[in-house]
Amino acid sequence: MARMNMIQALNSAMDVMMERDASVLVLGEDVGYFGGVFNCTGGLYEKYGKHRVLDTPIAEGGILAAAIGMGVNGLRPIAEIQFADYIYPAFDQIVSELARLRYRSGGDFWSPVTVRTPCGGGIRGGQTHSQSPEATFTQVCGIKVVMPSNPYDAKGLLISSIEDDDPVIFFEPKRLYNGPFDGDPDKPSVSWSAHERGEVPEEYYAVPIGCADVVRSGSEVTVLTYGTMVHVCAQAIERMGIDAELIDIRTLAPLDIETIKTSVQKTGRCITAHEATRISGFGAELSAVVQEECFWSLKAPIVRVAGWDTPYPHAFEWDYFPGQERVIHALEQVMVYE
Amino acid sequence: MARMNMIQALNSAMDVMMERDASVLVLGEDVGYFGGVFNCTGGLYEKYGKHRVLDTPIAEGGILAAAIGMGVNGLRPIAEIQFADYIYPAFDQIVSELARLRYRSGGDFWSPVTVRTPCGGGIRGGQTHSQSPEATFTQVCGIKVVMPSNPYDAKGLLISSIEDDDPVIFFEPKRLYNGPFDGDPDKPSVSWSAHERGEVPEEYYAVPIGCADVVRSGSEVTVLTYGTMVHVCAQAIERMGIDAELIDIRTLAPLDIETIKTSVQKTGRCITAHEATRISGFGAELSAVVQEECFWSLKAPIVRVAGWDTPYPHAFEWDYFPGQERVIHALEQVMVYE
Amino acid sequence: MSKAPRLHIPQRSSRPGEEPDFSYVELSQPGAVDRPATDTPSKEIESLALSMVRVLDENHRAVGPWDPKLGDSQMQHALTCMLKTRIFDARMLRMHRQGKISFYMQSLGEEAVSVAQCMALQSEDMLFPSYRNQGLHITRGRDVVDLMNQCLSNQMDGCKGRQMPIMYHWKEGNIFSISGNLTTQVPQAVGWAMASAIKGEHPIAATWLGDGSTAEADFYHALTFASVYKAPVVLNVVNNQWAISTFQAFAGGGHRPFAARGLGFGIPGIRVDGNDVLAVYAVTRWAAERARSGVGPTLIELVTYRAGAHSTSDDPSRYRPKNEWEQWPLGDPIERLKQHMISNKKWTESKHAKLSKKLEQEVAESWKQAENNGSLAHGPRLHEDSMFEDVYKTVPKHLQKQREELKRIKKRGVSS
Amino acid sequence: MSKAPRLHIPQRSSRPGEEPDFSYVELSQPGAVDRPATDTPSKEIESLALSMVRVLDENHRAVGPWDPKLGDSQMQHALTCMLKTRIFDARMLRMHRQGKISFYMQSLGEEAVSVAQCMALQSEDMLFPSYRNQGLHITRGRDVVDLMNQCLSNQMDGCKGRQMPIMYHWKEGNIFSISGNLTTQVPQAVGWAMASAIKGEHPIAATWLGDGSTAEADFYHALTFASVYKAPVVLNVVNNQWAISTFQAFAGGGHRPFAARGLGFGIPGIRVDGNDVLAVYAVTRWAAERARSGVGPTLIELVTYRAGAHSTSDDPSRYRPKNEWEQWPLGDPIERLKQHMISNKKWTESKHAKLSKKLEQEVAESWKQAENNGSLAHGPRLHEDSMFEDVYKTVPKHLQKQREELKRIKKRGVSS
Ligand SMILES: Cc1ncc(C[n+]2csc(CCOP(=O)(O)OP(=O)(O)O)c2C)c(N)n1
Ligand SMILES: Cc1ncc(C[n+]2csc(CCOP(=O)(O)OP(=O)(O)O)c2C)c(N)n1
Ligand SMILES: [Mg+2]
Ligand SMILES: [Mg+2]
Repeated sequence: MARMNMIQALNSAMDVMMERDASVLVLGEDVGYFGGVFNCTGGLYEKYGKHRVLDTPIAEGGILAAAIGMGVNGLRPIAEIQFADYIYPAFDQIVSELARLRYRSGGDFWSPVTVRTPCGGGIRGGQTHSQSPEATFTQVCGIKVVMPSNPYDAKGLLISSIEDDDPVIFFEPKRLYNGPFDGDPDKPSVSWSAHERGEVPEEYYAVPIGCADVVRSGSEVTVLTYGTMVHVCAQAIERMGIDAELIDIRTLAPLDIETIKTSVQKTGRCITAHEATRISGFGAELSAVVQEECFWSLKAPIVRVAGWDTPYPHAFEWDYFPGQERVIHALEQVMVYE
Repeated sequence: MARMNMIQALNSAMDVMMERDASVLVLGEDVGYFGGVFNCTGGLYEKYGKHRVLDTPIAEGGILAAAIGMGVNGLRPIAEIQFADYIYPAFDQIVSELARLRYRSGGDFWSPVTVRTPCGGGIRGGQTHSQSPEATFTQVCGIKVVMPSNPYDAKGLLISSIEDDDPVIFFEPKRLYNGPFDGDPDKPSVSWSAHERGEVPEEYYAVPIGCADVVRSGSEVTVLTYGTMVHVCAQAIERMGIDAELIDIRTLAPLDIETIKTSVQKTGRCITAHEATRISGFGAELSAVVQEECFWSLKAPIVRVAGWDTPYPHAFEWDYFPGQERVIHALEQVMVYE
Repeated sequence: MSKAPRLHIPQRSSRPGEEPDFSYVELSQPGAVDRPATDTPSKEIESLALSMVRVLDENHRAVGPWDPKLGDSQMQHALTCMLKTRIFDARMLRMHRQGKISFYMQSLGEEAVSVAQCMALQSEDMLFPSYRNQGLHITRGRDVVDLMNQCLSNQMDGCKGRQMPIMYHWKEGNIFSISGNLTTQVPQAVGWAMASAIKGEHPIAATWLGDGSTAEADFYHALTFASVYKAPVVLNVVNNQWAISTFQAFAGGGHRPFAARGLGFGIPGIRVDGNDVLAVYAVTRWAAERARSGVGPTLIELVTYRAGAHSTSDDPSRYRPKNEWEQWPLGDPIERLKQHMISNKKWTESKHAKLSKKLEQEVAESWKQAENNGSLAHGPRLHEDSMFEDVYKTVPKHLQKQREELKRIKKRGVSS
Repeated sequence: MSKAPRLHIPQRSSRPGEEPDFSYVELSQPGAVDRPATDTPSKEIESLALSMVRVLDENHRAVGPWDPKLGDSQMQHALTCMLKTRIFDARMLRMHRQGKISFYMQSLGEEAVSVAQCMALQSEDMLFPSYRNQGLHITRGRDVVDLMNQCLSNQMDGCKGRQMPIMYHWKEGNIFSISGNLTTQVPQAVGWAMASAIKGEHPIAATWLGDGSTAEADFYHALTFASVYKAPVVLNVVNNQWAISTFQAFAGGGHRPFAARGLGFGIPGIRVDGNDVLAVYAVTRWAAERARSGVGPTLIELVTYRAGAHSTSDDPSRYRPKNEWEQWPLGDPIERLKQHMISNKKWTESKHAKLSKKLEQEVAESWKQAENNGSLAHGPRLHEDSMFEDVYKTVPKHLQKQREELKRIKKRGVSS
């Protein structure tokens, strides 16, 4: 066991997999000699060489297309998109190609690409370094969508993603790279070393895709969330002193409906929380599923906490970010009803 | 008043607006000399000339980018994307640029582009001529999303879209181009001439963006739908002999929540229906909104009718398409409860 | 101040009702273009993109340095494959008219492209075709029954009913799956080729796209990645003059040949008479050798003419003169090869007629077999359960549930 | 069978700890390149893309046909604008180090690009810049207080606090808004130019992108549309050798100059010494005249060097020798113009020092003014209500509701 922050955990996942499997390779903008703008691929170029850690042209669509072709030819590419905000130029290759290839070829061709990309705000990145476009990908059948909230899960889930024969879009909440973040920008930042999920085995292990994690069990209300908001919600629950069940969704697609159902049937109340905008955000799907599966258990309307339906504004970052107050507000709303 | 099918109505909308406003122009693949693969722009090239009806290179991203630039320079471009399945190469220009320009420039720059694109299945188009990607665009703040279900609305809404200073993605359910379609592929096809909404004024008129249409009022259950499914649901309601209130959403963003709320508070039951896949489809947002706004009125869980979460398969089109049986099945599900 | 300039809108020189006009097509004399060594630096061979490699002259002789000197059996093979492709296309078009298949796209007039290029490549090379390359399958020896099964969406359809007709793939034959989205396969081919080089393996990749499709961003991605990493790939632009109703100048072909599109990256381009089997074969061999020996990628422009409609949904008489093909300066690839063989005394009209007839019969026979496997309209076809497979490697819970739901609804027995 | 070839991976010739090596940069002699008439057909001027237009020679003289023969006041203006840009950058970097602004990107070493190009264009021409073109604003006479306001996200910020620092725009000055997404502005500029021609108006468009950004699909869209419609636009690739840590060969610059990227479309390219104000001015005038007179688009490659870090988040010592700039063969644009003016007796060291000092003071003064308008850290700043504006032209109901919700939550008075 070692202490790792999220960057180190992700790096370790790639390192372990490149060591085990010669077909694993990494490609992306600045990922090679430089080790990536967040240093997630640091050291891999030196260790595995220029043929397995490829610096690429700045062309996200080209990166994805090349990765797909490599995957068809037996490699297991990990493609880094420097910021999730820049994944859109690759949208067609992901949606029309990566996700559809196995289906349209009757199972004969497929490409096990993992797309890693940092998402979310809280780093003063303004509207083009803060987005959380995960919901869009959850509507695309044929791909899996993962977002870890801590180093342990990050490594285990990334290993599972690399090993998965289906394509995975792997979102990394960049605000969590160096430490957990509870939504209060005025507090001194904390490191992962104090957090139990900052303990990460150095060797191979897998956290399965498709399983949500009950971070805190409770009886009064279920909080469905993922990524940075896991920590924000945990702190809000703490502050309110409410006996909430906190579920880290971790895999958005395919969704672990059982765990959600079991929880809400028990608590009878539910809020969802994410940083992404609200309208057609993943909270909508969660809300729809919960009311479908647990309608008769619900004692109050499900409340969605989300980023406002505006771009992520640089100066108003902390008015935009759905912090503890907004979570508490939502919890209060659902607790009002007997 | 004239009898028009949807193609003629759309054509008439563009004709009327090009006549009234010299800044309106049309661009897209095959839209010029040929008049478009569905003939929606037929005759405009002859009438308004090659400088206002532009054939373009086959580059959806380029079409959108050029349209944005034209819009910034005072024109009002109507860009046709030949099939909604091919809108993805333009995704970055739509999401990162068209939708964000006004915001990021503090209101100083904006581009009033209308994107017209045929969507939906039922024409044996297979997985790449049948998609309904509307939900994805509803999560993008800064654009409006419209989908008419009949010639009258098509013309009135297209005129409003062209006049709107915000960008609009205008989806045209291609299965409805030549006549209403109730979901039964074995029935002989009907034309719009028998339908009351096939009566279309030849001159200018507008149907406002942002207003849902109560197609049929009823007391027992609310059916929220749009596009082709409006006709499928109408027939399913008819067949069941149920007193359902049928709402044609028409504008998905911004959503007319008032009309929905009023209806569900009255009926206490709700189903949503669309052709798009279910997970994170627009039905999720509708369901979430309804349970937020009408929780205490609901007598049964909201049921979502949707395409299966697979690509649109050519041979199994009619097992895939959410036809009357699936709507009836959903209505039965919500009516079971007292 | 002077009058502001107006926008330039490319204009097709001939439209319906007018005389066909192909004066814009620049030709070279057969035999006139040099054949540089395959390792010549790209800067020194830029002129290949601007001229046109041709081997067959007006007298049906093979002339010049690009003559591949094909043996008799190779020529016969080329002729047979082209003829078979044409006969296959014609049959499938008839079947579409009879309502037996829902859609079709023929390659009439362009058969030399797929046939000669396929012959010039090796069987382990991976092919990433567009939708108008059925000749690749036929030349690699695929049973046309397989192709028909796909078009019929029957129980033997390799796409399991999920794709429209003509969206073939052939894993064992190393032919990739066709997407409905134009040009996406082109940078994928480059990625495939990169992987081959990364693994230190010999196979190269080849890919095809139309003149119109060159405008898609993916073509640029392909050029960029191929150039930067010198990927072992052959990029083929089939310039058949038309993209549905839009002619090639709308993709930028009005100013410079498509073969020149890669010069700015140091990717040599070579323009070839696409209806001259010998020239197409020679040029492809040359490009494949460049790739295989590590010199790098090549962009080939094959100049040809789309003699038929774009697809069965198209009516070209609305946008071009009906008799354009007759005036096409590069003729018919089958006819040209046939005349060459005849003038070399390797072939006769009667042999040709016999071959034609034999292939007609073969294809008719295949059709019967394919129809026995079922059809979209009349079955038997695959069970709709299969619709939920292959979205993921294993069927996830939510799709199992949806499969059950469909079953339940169908069981209710109400008309669906 | 021979050994299969390996993938080619571009290698930077010098890395940290090594001697800088710029032997790969191909130069022409000052004055050596011909200046063709602006209406010369593109085929005849392809060589311009491969050579390098230079006017200033080693002895600080202006030589050859491209000498724009700028008047004294123009030269002084160029010098002043470049100097002001550099002083502005230096000040802002200091302010970032002091934590007063959250981010910054300087244009150190590339000032000639924005300044000379802006001077060569007309004020009604529309400019679509990248993030390293602050010199355009300064040259068009914008009050730097405006730029500082934007970087401070204060109440006078034209972006209303919504964008990171340096994402300027200036509607009245005809300078377009900067997106965080690379290259998106380039085809938009082409669309803007097309509209100008459609409306029969005179203004042309000009746009800038980096060497690395040329790999994005949008650059290709721009080339295609500009070529097909002969749009009145000037496309400028600022090749400063680096894209964050990745050097220009990864965008395909290793085989052919970026100026050649459009030749395959018939878009003439012209490569210019980007640190030679006179050459940059002359080349831009030439390209603008081509656009304005309806001849068509031009692609200019400006060869320069990114002397500073990519941004305040970057540390270039991790990927390149620290002293590279000193070895850069094209020197410092400010120093070169200054020496030219001094050797022409139009300028002196003491005048220069005085000008420097005056500009320093001006900029310092501006900074005080800007800080008075508030800052992100200490306010006053815009009210957060404004966050909900300009998503749409008018605030729709759901955003009104969200605005109210934010108000309610803030009122509760709990720490947020
Ligand atoms: C991304 C995308 N955009 C548009 C289309 C619609 N479309 C299908 S074929 C075609 C024309 C292609 O022309 P070309 O590339 O010249 O190939 P050809 O048909 O001549 O072989 C178009 C526009 C598509 N399939 N995919
Ligand atoms: C679409 C997109 N991809 C990636 C990035 C991240 N990024 C910002 S600047 C940059 C390098 C650009 O280099 P270049 O075009 O050479 O411009 P320079 O910084 O040298 O002026 C990258 C990769 C981005 N902003 N947008
Ligand atoms: Mg074509
Ligand atoms: Mg650069």
